[in-house]
Formats: sequence, structure tokens, C-alpha cells
Amino acid sequence: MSEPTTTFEPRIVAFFCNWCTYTAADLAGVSRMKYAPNIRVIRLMCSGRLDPQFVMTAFAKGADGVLIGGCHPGDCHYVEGNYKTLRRATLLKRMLADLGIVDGRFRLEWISASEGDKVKHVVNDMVEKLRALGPLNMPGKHKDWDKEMEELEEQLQAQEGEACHVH
Amino acid sequence: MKKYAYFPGCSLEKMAQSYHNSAIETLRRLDVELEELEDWNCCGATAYFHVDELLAYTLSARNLAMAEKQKLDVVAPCSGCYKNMFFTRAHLQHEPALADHINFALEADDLKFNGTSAVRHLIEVFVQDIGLDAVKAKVTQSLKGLRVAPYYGCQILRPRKDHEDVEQPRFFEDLMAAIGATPVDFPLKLRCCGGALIITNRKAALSLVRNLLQSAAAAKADVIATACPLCQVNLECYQKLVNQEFGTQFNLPVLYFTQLIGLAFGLPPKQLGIGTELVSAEPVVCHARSNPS
Amino acid sequence: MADKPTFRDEIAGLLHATMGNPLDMCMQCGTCSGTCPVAGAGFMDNSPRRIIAMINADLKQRVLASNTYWYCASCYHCTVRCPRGIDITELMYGLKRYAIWNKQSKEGLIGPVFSETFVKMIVRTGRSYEPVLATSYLFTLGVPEMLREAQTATSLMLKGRLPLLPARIKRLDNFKRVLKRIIPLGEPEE
Amino acid sequence: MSKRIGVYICHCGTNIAGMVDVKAVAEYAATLPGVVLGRDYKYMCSDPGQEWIKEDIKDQKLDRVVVAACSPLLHERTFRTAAARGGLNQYYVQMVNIREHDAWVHTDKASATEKAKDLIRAAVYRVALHKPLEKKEVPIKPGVLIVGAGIAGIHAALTLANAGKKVYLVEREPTIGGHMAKFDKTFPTLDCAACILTPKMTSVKNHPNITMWTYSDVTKVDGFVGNYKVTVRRNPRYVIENLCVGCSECINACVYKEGKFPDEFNLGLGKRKPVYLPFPQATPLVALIDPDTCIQLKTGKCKKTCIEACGDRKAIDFEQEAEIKEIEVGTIILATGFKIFDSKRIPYYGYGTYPGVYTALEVERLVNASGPTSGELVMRNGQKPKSVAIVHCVGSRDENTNKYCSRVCCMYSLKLAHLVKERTGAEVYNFYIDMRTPGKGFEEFYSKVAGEGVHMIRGKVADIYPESPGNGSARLVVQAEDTLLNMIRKVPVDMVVLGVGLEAQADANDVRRLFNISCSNDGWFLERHPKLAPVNTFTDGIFIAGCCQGPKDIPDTVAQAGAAAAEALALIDAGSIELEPNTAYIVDTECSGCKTCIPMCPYTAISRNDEKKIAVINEALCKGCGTCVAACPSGAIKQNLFEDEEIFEEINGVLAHV
Repeated sequence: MSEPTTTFEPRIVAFFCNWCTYTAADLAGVSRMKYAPNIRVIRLMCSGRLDPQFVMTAFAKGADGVLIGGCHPGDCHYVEGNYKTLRRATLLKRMLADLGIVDGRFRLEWISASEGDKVKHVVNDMVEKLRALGPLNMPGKHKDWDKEMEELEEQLQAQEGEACHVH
Repeated sequence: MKKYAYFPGCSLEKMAQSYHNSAIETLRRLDVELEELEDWNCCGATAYFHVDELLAYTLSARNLAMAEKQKLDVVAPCSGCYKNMFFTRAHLQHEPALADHINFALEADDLKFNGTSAVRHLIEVFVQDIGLDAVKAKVTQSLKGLRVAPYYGCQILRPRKDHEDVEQPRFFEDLMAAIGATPVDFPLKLRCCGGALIITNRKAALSLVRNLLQSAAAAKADVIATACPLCQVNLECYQKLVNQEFGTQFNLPVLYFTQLIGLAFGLPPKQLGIGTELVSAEPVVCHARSNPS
Repeated sequence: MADKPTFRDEIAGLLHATMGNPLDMCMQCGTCSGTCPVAGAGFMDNSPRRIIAMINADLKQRVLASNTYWYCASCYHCTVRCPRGIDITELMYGLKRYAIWNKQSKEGLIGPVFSETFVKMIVRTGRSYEPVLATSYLFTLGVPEMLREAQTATSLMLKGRLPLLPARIKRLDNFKRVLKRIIPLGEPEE
Repeated sequence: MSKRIGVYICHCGTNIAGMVDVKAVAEYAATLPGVVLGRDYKYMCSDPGQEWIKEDIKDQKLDRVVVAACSPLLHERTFRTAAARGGLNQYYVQMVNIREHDAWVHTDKASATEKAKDLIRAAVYRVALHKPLEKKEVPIKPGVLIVGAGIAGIHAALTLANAGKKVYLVEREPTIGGHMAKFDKTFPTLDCAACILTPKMTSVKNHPNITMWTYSDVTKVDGFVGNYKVTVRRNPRYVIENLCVGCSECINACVYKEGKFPDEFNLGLGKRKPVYLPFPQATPLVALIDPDTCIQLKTGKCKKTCIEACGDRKAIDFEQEAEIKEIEVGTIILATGFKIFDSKRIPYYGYGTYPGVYTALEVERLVNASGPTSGELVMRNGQKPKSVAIVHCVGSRDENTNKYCSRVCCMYSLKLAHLVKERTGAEVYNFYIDMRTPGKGFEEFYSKVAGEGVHMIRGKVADIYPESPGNGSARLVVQAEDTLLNMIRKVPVDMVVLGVGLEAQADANDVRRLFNISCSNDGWFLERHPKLAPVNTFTDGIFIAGCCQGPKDIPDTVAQAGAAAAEALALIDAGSIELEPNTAYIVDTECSGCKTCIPMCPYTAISRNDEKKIAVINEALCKGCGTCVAACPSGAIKQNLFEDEEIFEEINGVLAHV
């Protein structure tokens, strides 16, 4: 069933918040848990710093998946940054879907500083799912990609605006 | 009228007729219909897990697949069948690869397991699906003052399914209270009756039965209520042997909870298969008659 | 898969099939033995805890020679109480299977001999419905005869006195085909 | 202007070098744009390693430094300082985590090495854009809040107070002292808990630098390191604290002639009146009235004999109401302790069902001279036990309850074995899984107790049941496998003592949120680093001490309390703390004044300058989460150290070779 069709190794760019998920990943290391090497973590102070453009860029530059890690709702080191993230992520997901970037490729996870094992499981699970999905290869689709990107920029701006007025 | 796919299980075929009948009769009073599972086969009992696990899973999977065809949840009155089917389903849902393998086999019978039909134990149907109030409402001859030792046995609760309380459950007590009876504090209510050992390791099994009877007697129970044919027969039909073996004097009626409910509903004992016991249930019947409510 | 798996590995493998129960986790606290009604009554020559220790020490012969797993009543009390989450009852099932297979065939796996006997047995029992649940004899034989019948579970197994198909099963041929796909070795005698 | 970047790869012994081909990575790094040297070294964090960076900055004219080693949360400061010593702005340094996030979590050397290269490439791209920044310093207010006045809180309070710092000690119980005040003797020295604790309690009460608020809760915490604003609610005890002298007249005079209600301090083993003193050495020695049981407070219809008894002191005030206090402190120490495991969660041990079953803490009270039986070990049925079973690991080392070992149970169970034998001469059976006695004088204590003829049975108790059901005998059978004798033991005893484990406080999670710190999965407060920052939390200026961080004995608790006090002291005496300059700022020319950002900020750091029609950020209030940055539609808000450009480069970097 879940037989990998090729030996394709998906490439995941992750944005982890400094206080919960990045620390959890450190804990996973200290506890010598083992997980797939397909992930590249970029540290942000808070998942609230995540600009949707980071995600778009990551996909554009060839990421097969993007993972966002933040503190559990209510636990944000900055009180409520992760709620803002959640709201943005929801909109972003829809937009990505319109671009044919299916759900599994963009993922938001709440992982607290003590959940090293969750980092492990999420990463392994995501790698497996992306293997099944196969390469995204945005750069390959360069030609029409430029055009798409422009439209996207606009939509993005628009939706961003909305996202923040919804209060 | 709620409907279930009914899996009688082999033992109910002959030996536990009374359980079978009382279940059907009492449920009818509660607007629940048991539609016998079409062309069912044995659940594998414990024996199949001794021999070949995969085969055992296949046996249960076939039954589940047929229930799915009927678009009904399965009810098993026997704790063994219940446990086997419940965990087969859980396990196959956990391991798609295994499910595929078994489905490949089931194809030969135009069947497919999807895990869409839930597995229920008969007593769960009464306690959870129907609910105690509905049961209470149908009581015409309260068993007021009848001291019942509710015997859970093993495989209704164990192994643990999710986070239910496997160490001090109350639902059997509550059900007995609902029909007016007095559930006694029965310390060994969760202990094993040795049913699976009765042929192979008789002495061991009998000693377990002895402990249970002792505990129930010490709790001054008038009757032990069971929810499994194996437990019932073990506790009842072996009382004579226990007495021979250990020089005890037990004479404690053991009835199915459905029979007690039936009595409380005012059904004629015969209809509930009462009368076929080796330890007479007459005192219980009299008690029921004595206080119409 | 390099060199031959140890007895310990084999048993661990058996357990994996039932949701994985790492015996390595055992801390030898004896909760299983203390909980077991049969061990408590003094019927087991080795306590469940000791069996686990013996498996971990790879003492294959002593484990198989022990009566412990045949005395397991599969009441799962040890399983729910084990502080290390080991499904001891499942382990006992595993040992029973292992013992049966090994009596039947040269090494480890389900040997052809066993499979054949087994498939035959299924077909046979499929016709004559004969429940293993001792209790169900009561109404046919009556207690004393039934008890004379009593044998070890192994012999019982191979004598094919297992409940499988209630007499009324209709699609017996389909059913046989189903089982053949599970245990392909050997041909059911028609 | 092309950069001169130096890249340093740390072996961390074999920690990194064992899984990452550091040589290859160093060589690769040297080929990256702007990189003038790529070096690898055994321990970059060692003096030689740091020196090397310093020298290279001077000799090789480096203007950027990338260090690939452990987590920045561990050594970022180290390498920034090294760079600073080399004369470089410390924020020209970028760390790459190739240990926790790479070498330690992967098993394939090739792909681990690839990952290291990718991450370093990202750092190189990023660091090129770094800007010089100035440290952000905030002043530290000298006051310290300590929450919880058990031995940990008490010790920390005294340490700080003796150093001349102002301490607010808040305790929710009516008396300070915590669990230790309930113990009889302490292991392994068997000195009496009260004798060593009560002097400390008294000096807390009398210390001029300590404000002690018992029967009080922290309800609100605002601000940040150096400047916390805390709200405390002082619950009414209906006795005016500074008027009461603890003479007990009111208690004697209460309309209830005898104690009628379960007394909390003795875990319900004794009875108290509605007006009571928790225990004789209670601190403060001030009576309190329980509104749930006092007739006057419930019905308003009482003779109020207590008021008469109190007379001219007029200490009793039925009108008293909760008092709200607001304080400002620079640092906070949490010492909120633990709760004991609820034995009812293991029904087959019969706690609450069989009167003969007690928890260890209950027995502490029973053998304690100030306890409900004045130190006489008599059971609920009034008899002295002739045989006692002590069950270890109740609610510890068990997947069904708590996986962890509670650390103190083996030792206190041995202590109780000794005390029980001493007081009653009973046969004592200790049922244990593994006897854990790691500590100064612990093993010696074990042999001493064994020498007293206490039976040690190696096996976890599996069942406890009445010896002869029905006939009402109180004797219990304790069933366990004696794993050394290899037989099932069924030991009949009069009394069972459950060696209950330690658990996080029931409200630990609320407290955690109140103070914005983290919990481990077991609910214990999470330290910043398990070894190197054991009393720090992820929130600057908030420290943890004692059992709220995890089970520990009294010596360890006191040591930790001292450490927490020292950490607070260090901050206070430094006078200020250096914060990451990762605050947000507005590029005025870009800002359209749309106000999108204003509601984004949880600290109300953003406001709108109405004549300029642009947003302004109060840097003092900004904590640098960057939420507003991501929200700004015109990209007018930027965040130091996390500029969009820097992050885009990082993304390019990790994906470059695809």
C-alpha cells in the first residue's frame, strides 16, 4: 500500500518557533531520537512571524513540503502569536489548494518544548506522505510559474488584508 | 426500532439457548431487533489464536465483512466472541497491510472488510445504546431485595480498549439496580472463571470457580449474574464438581443478566429458558413473583 | 535477516504481529505473576515473569518445556496491570503457537505437514460442528464423560476438536477458498 | 561590497564528527560565496576554539562568522562574545545547529553531511545580510516574588533576604512549611523535621526583608524580566493577622465543644473546629475561620463565643474580605511543590475501601508527636498493628499511572519501616521492585533498617484483599510474587502503608500559563536546560526550585532553592539584563498608517502617530515576536535579526542545490 514508488527524497523546509518547537527539536536531539533527514529547520522567534511569502518562496525554490511548528494554543510565549499563525495558515492552505499544492504539502503543527517525540513522528509521517505524493518541482514549472506568482502576490496581499481585519 | 447484526456464536447454538432466548425476548420489549448475521462462522474462540493468528483474524474479519454488508453493527452475547471481533477490527484498522492480505482472502467469498460496523457486547447494548432509564421503564416485577452478584468476568473489559475503567467498573451494578435488584459488593467480580482451562486444566479451572463462588457467597448473594455463556456454565454446571473437589456446599443459582431482566419485565420464566439449570433458579423466580410493582 | 534469529527474536517477532510488546521493557517486578489467578493457585511451574526472563535469556528448551503458557486462562488481568505495558496474555498465545508449529515442522515456520493437517481439519470440522468450549458438551455428553475427554490443548488442537463452522454454514466452498488464501500450503480433501 | 566570512565546524568530540563528515563540510563551506575560510575543530566552544575565531577576525579581516555546532540556545552567546572580543559586532555571528538537529537525530552519514552543508549554506547566505546591532538592556527591579513557602520557598526567601533583597513570599495555605512540616523524621539522618524546619519558619516571619503572605494566591502577572507587575489576592481568614497572637482562646471558646471537621493538616485523620490553627508551630501563628463550617459565616446566627473570648484584642472580623495587593518585582521564583499520588487510582490496593490501608503521608502524621494520635501509631480501629506491609512504587514506574520514578519513596519507605518497628515492634514487610538508595548515607541507612529485621520482599504488590471476606476481620492479605524466592507470597497484615509517588500540583498547568513557562509531559515545570540551566525557565527572570520541577528529596530541594536564589541575585546585582535586540521597527517612508499591525501586538507596543499618520513602536515594550512584521501589508515593519531578506536568503540557502 504505502510502498515508495521511487527512491525520491522529499525536501521539507520547516519554520519552528524558538520557544516551543525549536526547543522540542533540540530535545529530540538530546534524547537521540531518530527521524528522517529530509527536513531543514529555520528558526523564528514566534510562529506569528511566519509571512505567507516564506511558504510561497520555499515551494517556489523547490521545497516539496513546508512544515510550521508553534506552541500549543494558549501556550504561546508571546501570548497569542500562534493564533495569528493559525488564521494565516488557514487562508494560505486554501490559496495553495488553488495552486494545486495539496493539503499534505503544507502542514501546521503545535509542538510544545517537551514533545521531542512529536517532532520525530510529525517529520517521519510528513516524509512518508510526501514520498507518496511525489515531487512538487515548482522550479521545473518555471515558465508559467512566474505568471502564477504574480497573480499570487496580488491575491496574497488581498487576503492578507482581510486576514488581519478579521478581529 | 434499532437493529443489530446478531452473532450468536457457537456456544449459544446448543448450550446457551436460554441466553439466546432471553436476549431476543427482552430486547424485543425494548424495541431492539436482532437480525442474525447471515452465514456467520465461528469467531475462532481462544483456540485459533493458539494455532494461527492470521487465520483467527480471517475468521472474525469474514463475520465483520458480512455485517458491513448488512450495514449493521454486530452484537455478540459471548465475551470471547466479542473480544475476538472487537480486536480483530481494531487491529485490521491499525494495520492496512494486514487488512489488505485478509481482504485478498475474503475476495474468494465476495467480501471486503472496511471496519465500518462497530462491535458491541450484548450488555453494552442494554447499558449504553438502550440506556438504564429505558430498561427501568419496562420493569413490571421489580427484583427488589434480590441480592445479585454481578460477574463481569474477563473479556468484556480486558484487554483495555481505550481509557475505560478496567479495574472498578460499575455498569453491571447499575443495570441490576435499574431492575430493582440489590447489587452486592463482589470483590472478585473481575476475576477469571478459568473457562478456557476447563478441559485442559480442570483442577486449575475448578479452583478459580471455587474462589468466585466463595466470594459471591461471602457477599450473601442470592444469585450470580453473568454476561457470557462460558462463565455461566463454568460457575453453574461445575458447582457440583467444585463441591466434590473441595468439600464445599455451594448451591448458588447463576443466571444470565438477560434472564434477570426478563423476570423483571414480567416474562414467563420458561420463555427465558429458566428451568434448564443444574442449580435450580427457583428461589430467584419466586422472589421475582413475590413483589410485583 | 543476516544470521539465524535467536529464540528471543522469534518470540518478539510473534508479538509484533499483535501490536508489538517489547519484552525488553520487562523490569521483572512480578505484577503479572502476582495478578495471575492460575499462578496464584500454584499451578504454573514457572511464573509468567520467569518465562519472560527465560525468553530474554534465550532459554528456548526450558521455556517450551514449561506448562505456564498452557495454563494461561487468557483473562488479560496481567496485561492491564503490567507497569511496562507488556501484553503478557498475547505473549502466552504466541508461545502456544510457537510450540505447536515446532512440534509440527522442522524449523520455525508453518511447515507443510502442519498446514495440511490443519486445512484438512478445518474442512472436517467445517462439516461436523464440534465446539471446543468444554461447557457445550454438558448437554450432549454430561460432565463425567466430558472430563474423560480432557486432554492437553495441543493434542486437542490436532485432533481438530475446534469449533469453526456451525453446521448450517452455506457458502462452505467459498469459505474454504478464503482459508486457502491464508494458508496456501496443502490441499483440502474434498 | 564582498564579504569576508569565516565558517567554523565543530566536531563536538564525536557527537557531530561521528555522524557528519566535518572535513568535507568545512571544505565545501570554503567554496561558498564570500567565505574566505572554512575550518573544523574538535571543540569550538573551548578556549582555543574561541581564540581561533578571535584571531581570524583580526588576521583574516573576517567581517562575518558562521559557527556550525550545537543549538544556538546553548552556545550562541559564547560565540557572539568570542566575535566581540575579536572586535566584531556580535550580531555578525550566525550559528548552525548540526548537533541536536542533525548528527544526533540521523543515522545515515551521507544524508546527515548533506543536511549540514545545506544548513551552513543557508547561514552563509543569511549572515551576509546581517546588520550591526546594539545590545538591548533592561533594568532589573530589586524585589523578588517567591511563590510557595515550603522548604524550597523558605530557603530561597531567607537566602535573598539575608543578601538584603526585598522578598515577597506568597503561600496559599494558611501556614508556611509545606510538606516538610508534615513529616516526622527525615531520612537518612532521622533528625526531626520540625526541629530543623521551624527555626527557619520563624526567621522568615521575623525577617525585615520578607513580606510573608499566607492564605493568598497570585492572580495576575504582567510585564517581563526586570519588571514584573504581580497581583496577589489575600483570602480572608476572618482573623486580623496583626492583632491575633495565636492564644487559641477563640478556638477553646467555639460553640463546637469538640473538633468536628476533618483537619486538612492531618489529612483528615484528626478533627478540627471551624476556627482553628493548622498545627502548633503554624507560621504565622494566627487562627483562621473556615467559612464553609462556621455557623456565623454560614447562617449569621451564632453566639459568637469566639469574639467574647478574644475580648479587647478584637482580632476576629467576620466582615473581613479578600484583599488585593499589587507589587512590582524584577524576578520570580516558583517553588510550588508537589501533590502525592491519589491511591484511589489503583483500586486493587484498596485505599478508601479497607480501613487498614494508609498512605505514607498519613503515617507520617500518625507517628508525629503533634499528629492526631500524638505520635501513637494506632489504626482507624484503635488498635496497634502487629504486622505492617509497606508497598513501594505506588503510582510510580507504572505506565498506567506515572512512568517516572518518584525518587524519594524507597528512602521514606525504609524510614517508615524503621519508625513503625521502633514505635510498635510490629513485623514489617517492604515490597519493592528495585531498592533505590543513591545518596549520601542512603545505602548505609538501607542496611541499618535491614539490620533491624525488616523483611525486604522483591516484588511489586499485585493485589490486596481481606484475609477472610465476610467475617469482618480487618486483616488484609498482601499478594505479590517474591521474585527472588520465585514464589507467590500472600502475606497477612494488620496495616498496609502505600509508598505513594509524587505528582505535579493539580493546578500546575494554570500556574504555568500564569507565569508563561513550560511543563514537561508529566506536568513538572520545565527547566531551560536539564543540566546547564536546571533552575532557569524559558522565560527570563523566572526561576524554579524544589519539587515543582520534579521529585526530589529535602537536600536537593534546598540546594536547588539556593541556586534559584543565586540566579535571581545575579540578575539583581547586575542591575540590568541584556536582551536580544530582535525588536521590530518601522520604516516610516513605507508605512501607510493602515493600523493593521496595532491589534497584532499582544503588548500594545504599537500606536499610531496621528500627525505623521504612521505607526510607531515603543521598543521598550516590544518583545520581538515579529507577528506585526508578518502582518504589515506594505512591508514597512522589519524585525532585527529576522529581516525578511535574511529569512528569504535562508530559504534560498537550504534549497539552493535542488
